[in-house]
Amino acid sequence: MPELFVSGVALGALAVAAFLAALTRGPALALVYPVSALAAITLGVVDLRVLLAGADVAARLPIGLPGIGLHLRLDSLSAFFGIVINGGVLAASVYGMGFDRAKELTPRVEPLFPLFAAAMNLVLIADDAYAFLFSWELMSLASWALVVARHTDPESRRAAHLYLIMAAIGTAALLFAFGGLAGPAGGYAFDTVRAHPPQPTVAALVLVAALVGCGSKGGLIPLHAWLPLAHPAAPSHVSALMSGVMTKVAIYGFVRIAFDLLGPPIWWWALPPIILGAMTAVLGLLYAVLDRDLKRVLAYSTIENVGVIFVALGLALAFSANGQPEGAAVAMAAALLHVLNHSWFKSLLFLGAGAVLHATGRRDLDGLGGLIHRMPRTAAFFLVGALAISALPPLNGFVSEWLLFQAVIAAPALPQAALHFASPAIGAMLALAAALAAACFVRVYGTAFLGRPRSAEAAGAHDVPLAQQLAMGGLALLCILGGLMGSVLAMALAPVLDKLVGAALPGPGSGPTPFSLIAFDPARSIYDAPVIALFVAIASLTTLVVVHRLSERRTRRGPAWDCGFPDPSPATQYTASSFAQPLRRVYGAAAFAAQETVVMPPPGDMRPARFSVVVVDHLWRVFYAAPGRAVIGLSERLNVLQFLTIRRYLVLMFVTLVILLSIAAVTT
Amino acid sequence: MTRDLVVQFLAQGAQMTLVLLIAPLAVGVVRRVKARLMRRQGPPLLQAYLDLAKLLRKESVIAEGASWLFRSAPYLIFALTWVAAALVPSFASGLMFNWAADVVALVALLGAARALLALAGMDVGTSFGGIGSSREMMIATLAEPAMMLIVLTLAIAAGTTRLAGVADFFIAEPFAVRVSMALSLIALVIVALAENARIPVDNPATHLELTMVHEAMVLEYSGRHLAVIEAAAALKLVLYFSLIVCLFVPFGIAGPDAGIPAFGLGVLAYLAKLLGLAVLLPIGETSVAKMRVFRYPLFVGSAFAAAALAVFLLFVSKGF
Amino acid sequence: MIAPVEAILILPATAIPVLALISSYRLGAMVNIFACALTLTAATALLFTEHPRSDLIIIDDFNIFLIILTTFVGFTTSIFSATYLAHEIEIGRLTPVLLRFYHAMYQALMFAMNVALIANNIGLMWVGVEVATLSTVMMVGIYRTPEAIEAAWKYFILGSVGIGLAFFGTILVYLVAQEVVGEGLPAMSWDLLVRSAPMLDPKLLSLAFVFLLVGYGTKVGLAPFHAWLPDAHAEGPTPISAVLSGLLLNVALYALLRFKMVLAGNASAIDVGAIMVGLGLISLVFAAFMLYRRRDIKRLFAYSSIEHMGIAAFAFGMGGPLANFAGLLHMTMHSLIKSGIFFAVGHIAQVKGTQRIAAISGISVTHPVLALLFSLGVIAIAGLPPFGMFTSEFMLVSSTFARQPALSIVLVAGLLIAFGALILRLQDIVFGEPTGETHPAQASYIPAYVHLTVVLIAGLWLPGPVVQWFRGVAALLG
Amino acid sequence: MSRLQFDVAHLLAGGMLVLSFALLYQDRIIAVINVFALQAIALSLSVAWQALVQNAPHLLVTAAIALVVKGFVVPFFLQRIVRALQIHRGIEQVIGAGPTMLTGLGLVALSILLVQPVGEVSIYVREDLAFALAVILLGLLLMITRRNAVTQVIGFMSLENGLVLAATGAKGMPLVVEISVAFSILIAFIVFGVFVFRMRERFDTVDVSALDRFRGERRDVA
Repeated sequence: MPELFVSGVALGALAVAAFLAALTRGPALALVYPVSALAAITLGVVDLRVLLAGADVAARLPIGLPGIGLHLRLDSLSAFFGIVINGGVLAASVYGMGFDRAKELTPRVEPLFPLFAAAMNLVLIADDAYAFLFSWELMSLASWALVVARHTDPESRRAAHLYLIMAAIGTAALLFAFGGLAGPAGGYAFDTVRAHPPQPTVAALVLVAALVGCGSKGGLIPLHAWLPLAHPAAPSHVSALMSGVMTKVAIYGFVRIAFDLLGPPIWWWALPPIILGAMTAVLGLLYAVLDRDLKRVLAYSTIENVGVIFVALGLALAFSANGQPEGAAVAMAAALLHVLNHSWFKSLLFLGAGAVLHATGRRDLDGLGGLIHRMPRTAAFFLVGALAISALPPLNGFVSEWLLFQAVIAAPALPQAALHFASPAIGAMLALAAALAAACFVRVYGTAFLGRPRSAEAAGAHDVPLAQQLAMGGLALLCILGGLMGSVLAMALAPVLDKLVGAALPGPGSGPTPFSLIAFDPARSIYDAPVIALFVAIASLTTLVVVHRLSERRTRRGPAWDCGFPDPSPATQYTASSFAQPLRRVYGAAAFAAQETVVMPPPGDMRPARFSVVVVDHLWRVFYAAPGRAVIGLSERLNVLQFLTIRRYLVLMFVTLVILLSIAAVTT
Repeated sequence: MTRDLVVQFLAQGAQMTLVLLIAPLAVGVVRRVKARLMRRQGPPLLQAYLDLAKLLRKESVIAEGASWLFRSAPYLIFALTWVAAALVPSFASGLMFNWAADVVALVALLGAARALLALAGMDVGTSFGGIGSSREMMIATLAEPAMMLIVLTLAIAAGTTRLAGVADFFIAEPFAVRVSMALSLIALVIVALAENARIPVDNPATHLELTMVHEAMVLEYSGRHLAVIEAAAALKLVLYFSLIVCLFVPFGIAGPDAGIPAFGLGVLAYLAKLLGLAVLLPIGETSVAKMRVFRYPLFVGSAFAAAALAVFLLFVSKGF
Repeated sequence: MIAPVEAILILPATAIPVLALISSYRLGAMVNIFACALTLTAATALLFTEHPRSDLIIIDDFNIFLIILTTFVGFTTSIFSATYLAHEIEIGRLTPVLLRFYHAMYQALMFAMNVALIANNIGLMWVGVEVATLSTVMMVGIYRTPEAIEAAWKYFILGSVGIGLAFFGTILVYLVAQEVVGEGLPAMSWDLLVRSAPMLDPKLLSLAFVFLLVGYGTKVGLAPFHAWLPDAHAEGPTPISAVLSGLLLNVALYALLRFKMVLAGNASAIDVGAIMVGLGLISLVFAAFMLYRRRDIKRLFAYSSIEHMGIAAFAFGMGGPLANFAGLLHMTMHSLIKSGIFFAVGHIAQVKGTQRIAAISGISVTHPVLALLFSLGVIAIAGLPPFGMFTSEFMLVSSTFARQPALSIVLVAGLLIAFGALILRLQDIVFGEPTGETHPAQASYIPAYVHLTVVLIAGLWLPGPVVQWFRGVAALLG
Repeated sequence: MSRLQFDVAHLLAGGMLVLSFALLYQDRIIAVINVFALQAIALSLSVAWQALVQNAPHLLVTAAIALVVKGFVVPFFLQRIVRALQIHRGIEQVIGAGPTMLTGLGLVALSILLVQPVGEVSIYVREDLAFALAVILLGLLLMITRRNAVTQVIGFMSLENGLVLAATGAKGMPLVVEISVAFSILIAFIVFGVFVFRMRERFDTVDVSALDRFRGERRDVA
C-alpha cells in the first residue's frame, strides 16, 4: 500500500504547487517547475517499482460517486504508462526551469502546468469510470486553458475552442463506452465491469465508442483536425507534453477498455483500429509534408505515430482473437514500445522547436535556415530526434517499427479473409508512412537547421539556456539508449504483455548475443541493435583512419557551386514548399486535390509570373466545416422563435396543449 | 570450439573484404560493357580503382556554409552501406553476421544512409542539393512499399525474414520456377534500378542539373569525401546485385560450417553470378531512355503492383 | 417559541410591510439580508424537529432539501443585491422609492416560495406559485424601460394563462381524489393522494396531469412554453434573474414532480415519463441552438436555464433510481451554479456598463478575479469536472445509454451543441483585448465563490444525509 | 344531487358555453364586452345554484363577486378604456370567423371525448366538467385568434369563468372562494395594467403586435 501513498503525496504536491502558483505572481512562479520535476521523479520511481514488482496496488477512497466511492489501482499497465508520462513531465519541467524568470513566467501558464501533469497521472491510476472520466476531462480542461494562454491571438482562441469541443465529443463517447460497460444498474467500478463483460452487440458499441473517445484525443482521422491547431498554440514545453504524453493517455484509455474491460476480443474488432490507424498514418504525414509551420508539422507527425500505434493495437486484437498469443505479444510490444519511443523523440522535437522559436521568434520553416552553426547543441539534439522519428536503425524509432513490421509480416497467417488480405495493404501503407516520415523530417531539418539563414532573425539566433539544452540532451540520450537497449525494454514489458495478451516476447537468451531483439523465434527474425551499431562505428572509424592516412589531409573552404550566377541570395535555396513539391505532385493530387497554377504575364510584360498552389482539405470540409455551418444555419432559422408576438407564443402553448390532450385521449 | 569461432570470424571478415574489393570492379565492368554496347572502346576495367586513388590524393574543397554534418556524412554513409552489404550472404550463408539482423533491418540501414546523404545534400544551401534530396526522398516513398511487399512475399514463402534463412530455404527446395518469385524478382529489379540511380530513373553519368538526383546531392563533394561517397555508391550497387543473387539464384552458396573448399566454390559461383548481372545491367540501361521525373510513380508503381500480385498469388497456395 | 415550520412563513410575511415602510434603501437592504438569514436558520432548524402531520403543511425528504436550498440561495442573493443595487442607485437606473417596493416584493417572493414548498394542500401550493409569479412580474418591470414593460407584460399574460390551466388541473385532481379520499381538505393533501394513487380514475388523472404539465411547465420554462423566460431574465434586475433561474424554476419543477409521484402510483394512467422525456429533449435541443445567436449575456444564460430544466425534465422522465438521483442532483447544482453565474454576470454588466456580449471582451485583463469567477461558473454549468454538474450528467448519460442508446445520442448531441456555444461566448467575454468602457468593480464576490465551493464539494463528495434524501425521493418518483 | 338539480346546473353551464361561442362570433368590441358581461351573469347564476344545491353558503360569496366584478365593474371599465383610448372599433381577427367556429366545435368534441365515463366518477359530474373544459379551451382560442389587447383580456377572463365554473362544480372543494378572489385580483391587475400604462399613449395602438418593436434584443436593431 505504501506505493499509492507515495504517489498520493506526489500528486498532492503537484496540486499544492498549482494552487500556490495561482496565488503568487512574478518570479515565484518559477518554483512550479522544480516541484513538478520532483513530483514526476517520485511518481516515476513508484511506477517503476510497481512495473518491475508486477504486483497491483489498489485503494478505495470514500469520495466520488455516492455508494461506489473512488477506486484507485496502480497495475503494471498503468505503471508502464506512468513511466512514459512522468518522463515527459520531467523533461518539460527541466525545460521550464530554463525560462527567464522576469519575462516568460505568466500566471496563465505556470499554475496549470502541475494541474495538467497531476490530471494525467490520475487518469492512469483511476479504477472506476467516474474517476477515469473525472481526471480525463480535468486533463482536457487544463490543456485547454494552457492552449488559450496566448489569448490575445484569435488563432489560438479558435484552436482552443475547437479543441475543447472535440474533447467534449471524446468524453461523451467514453461516457457511452462506460455506460455500456456499467449497464443500467450503474456498476461503474472496473472490477465489477471485469466481473461480467457485456454481450457481443453491446461490446461492439462500446468498442466503437472507445475508439471515437480515445481516437479523438489521440488524433485518429477524421477526429484529428484540432490537434495541429491546438498543440502548436500552446507554449512549447506544454505542446511537448500534449503531443508526446497526452496522446499516450488516450492510447492508455483505449488499451484499458479494449484489452482489459471488454473481455475476450472478437476478430472483427481489429478492423476499425487497423484501417483507421493506417489511414491516419499516411494522411497524417501527407499533411505534415505539405505544412510550412514547424510546430504544426510536429503535431501532424504525432497524428501519424498515433495511427501507427493503433495499427499495432489492432493487430494485437486480431492475434489474441485468433488465439495466437505470441503474435499478439509482438504487436502489443510494438505498440507499447512505440508509445515509449514516441513520447521521447516527440517531446525532444517539440522542445527543440520551442528552442528555435525562443531563439528566432519564428515558427515558419521558410524563415529559418543555417541554425546548425548558431545553435549547435540544439541542432545536434534535433538531428537525433529527427532520425529517431524517421525510424532509422541505430535509434529507438526503428525498434518499435521493426517489431510492428514483424507483426504485419506474420499477419497473413490469420485465418479470416479480411485480415488475410488487409495485412499486405497495411504493410505497404506502413512502409509508405515510414518513407514519408523520413522525407518529412529530412525536409524539416534541412530547411530549418542546414543551408543558409533565410531571415534576419534566423541569422541572429543564439543557443538556448543550459537547462533547456539539458532537457533536450537527456531525451536525445534516451532515444539513443532506447535504440540500442530495445530488447531490454521489451523484456521490462513482459508483465504488461502477460496481463494484456497472455504471452511475452521470447527472452534475449535464445539469440546469439544477449541484446538481440527477437520477434517470434531466432530462426524467424532477429535484430541485434548493439552489434549493428558497433560494426557501423568500427567501419566508419576504420575508413576515417585509412582515408586520412592514404589521402591529402588538406581541405580548403571555397564558394559553393552556383552555376556561374554570382547572386548568392539565400532565396535560391530549396524552401520547405519547394522540397515538398515532388511529394505534392505524386500524392497531393489524390489526397488533397492539389493543383498548381502558374500565371505567366503576356510576352514583353515585365510583371513577375504568379505561382499558386491550391490544396483542398476534404476532411476539414466534410467533418468540421459542414457540421459547423449546419449548426449555425439551424440556430439562425430557430432564432425567429425569440422574436414572436405574445399571441404567437400563446398559439404555441395552445397547440402543445391540444396535442397532449389528444395523446391523453387516445392512449388511456 | 574456438577454432570454429575463428573460422566463422575469418569467413565473415573475408565476406566483408570481398564485397568491398569487388565493388569498384563491378562498376568498371558495367561501364565497360555499356561503352562496348555503344560501340565505344570504353575505360579499362580497373578504371574505378584508379578514380578512387586519384580522388584520395586530391585536396577536398568544402563550401563555406557546410557544417560538421557535411564532412562526417560520407564516412557514416559508407559504414552503413558496408555493414548492409556485409549482411547479405554472398558465398556462404548463416555467417556470424546473419544472426545480427534480417532484411527489414537491411532496408532500414539503406534508408538511414539515404537520409544522411539527403541531409548532407541540403547542408550546403544551394538549389542543387535541394533538387537531389527532394527527388531522392520522393523516389524512396515510392520504392519502400514495393520493397516491403517483396519482403512479405519471401516471408510468406520461406517463413523467415533472415536472408540466410531464405537462401537456405530455396537451396533445400527442389528447383522450380514459381510465378510469385518471378514477379517479386521483377519488382526487386525495378526497385534496385530506382535505388541505385540507374538509367530509367536517374543517369549516374550526367551532370545536367535538372535531371540528376544522386549526382545533385553529391555535387559539392570533392577529394577524399567524394572518393568515400563513390565507394559507398559502388558498394550499394554490389549489395543489390548480391541481394538479387542470394534471394533468387542461391545455388552454390555454401553452408555456414562447410570447409574451406566449399567456401572457394561458393566464391567462384558468387563472382560468376555477379559478372552475369554486371553484364545484364548495361544491356538493360542502353535499351531504354531516362524517364521524366513525374513518370517515376508509374514505373516504380508497376514494381509495387507486381509485388502485390506475388503476395496475393501466395495467398492462393504456397505452391505458386 | 414558534416552531421552525411556522417561522419560515412568518419571518418573510412580517418582513414585507416592514421593508415597505423603511425609506433608506441601505437600511432596507440590511433588513432584507437579516430577514433572509433568519429564514435560513429557521429552515436549517427544520432538520432537527419532527413535524406532526397536518392537512396544510408537509415536511418530507423531498421538500426539506429544497427549502434549505431556496432559503440559502435567497440569503446569498440578498447579499449580492445589496451591493448590486447600491451601484444601480449610483448610475440612476433605480430610485430609492422603487427599492422599497423591490425589497418588499423580494420578501413576498420568499414567502410565496416557502408556502409552495411546504404546502401539503395542492390548492395552497398553487396559490404560493401564483403569488411568486406575480411578485417576480412586478420586479421584472421595475426598470420602467419599454423592453422591461414588454417583458413583464409577456411574462404576466403567459404566466396567467399557465397558472389558469394549472388550476384546472388541480380541480381535476381534487375531483378524482374526493371520490376515494372523501371531500374537503384530505382530497387535496399530498400524502393521502400518493397513498390512494392506485385507486384513482386513470383517465381523469391523466387529463389532470396534461393540464398540470402545461400549467407548471410554463413556470418551469420547458420549450414550447418558455417564451417569457429569456426576456424576463434579461430585462429584470440581476438579483431577480438569479432568484428566477435558481429558485422559481425549481419550485415549479418540484410541483410538477409531486404530481408525477401521484401519477407514478397509478399504473394505467398515461406514460408520464415519455411526455416529460419528449418535452425535456425538445427544450434541451431548442435552447442549445438558440444559444448561438444571443447578443445579450443575461438572455444567453436564460436559455441555458431552459436547457438545464430540459435536462432535469428528461432525467425525471427516464425514471429509475439512477436517473432520478441524477435529476435531483442536477436541479440542486443548477440552481447554485446558475445563481452564482448571474452574480458574476451582474458584476460584468456593471463593470462594462452594457449587457451586449459584442461590447464585452478581455475582462481577464481588466478584472482577473471576476474573469476567474465567471470562467469557473461557465465551466461548472457546461458540466465539466471538478464541479457537481459533471457528476449528474455522468450518471444521466451513462444510464441512458445503457437503457435507450438512441435517446442518449440525442441527449448528448444537445449537450455538445450547447457546450460549443457556451465555450465560444466564454472565450469572447473573458479572453482577447479589453474593449469598451471599464469601471472599477466595487462588489462582493463572496456569494458567488461560496456557491462555487459548495458545488465543487458536491462534485468531489456528497455528504451522507443528502445521498439518503436523494435516494429516498428517487424511489418515490418511480 | 337529484336529477333535476343536475339538469338546471347543466342548463346554466350550457348557456355559458353558448355565450363563449357568441364571444368568438362577435366582430365589434362593444358587443364582445356585452356578451362577456352576460357570460359573467350566467356564471354567477350557476355558482349561486351550486351553492343552493351543495348548501355551501360560502359559494354565494363567489357568485356575488362574479356578478359584481365581472358582470358590471369590469365591463364598465373596459367600455371607458375603449372610449378613452379611441380604440379602433373593429376587431382584427387572425383567421376568419368560420374557421374559428369550426376549431371551437372541434375543441368541444375533444373535451367531451376526454371526459368519457371510464372510472367510477359519476356521470353528472363529468358533463359539468366537460362544459367547464370547453369554456376554458374556447377562452384560450379567443385569446389566440384576436390581435386586439382588450379582446385578449376578455378571452382570458372568459377562460377564468370556465375555471370558476369547474371549481364550483367540484363538491366540497375548499379554498374555492379564496382562489376566485385571487383571480379577480389578477383580472384587476390586468385591467389596471391596460388602463394605467395607457397602452394607447405609449404604444399608440392597442394592437398587441405593436409591442414587438420594443422587444429586447430586437432582431433588426441588434
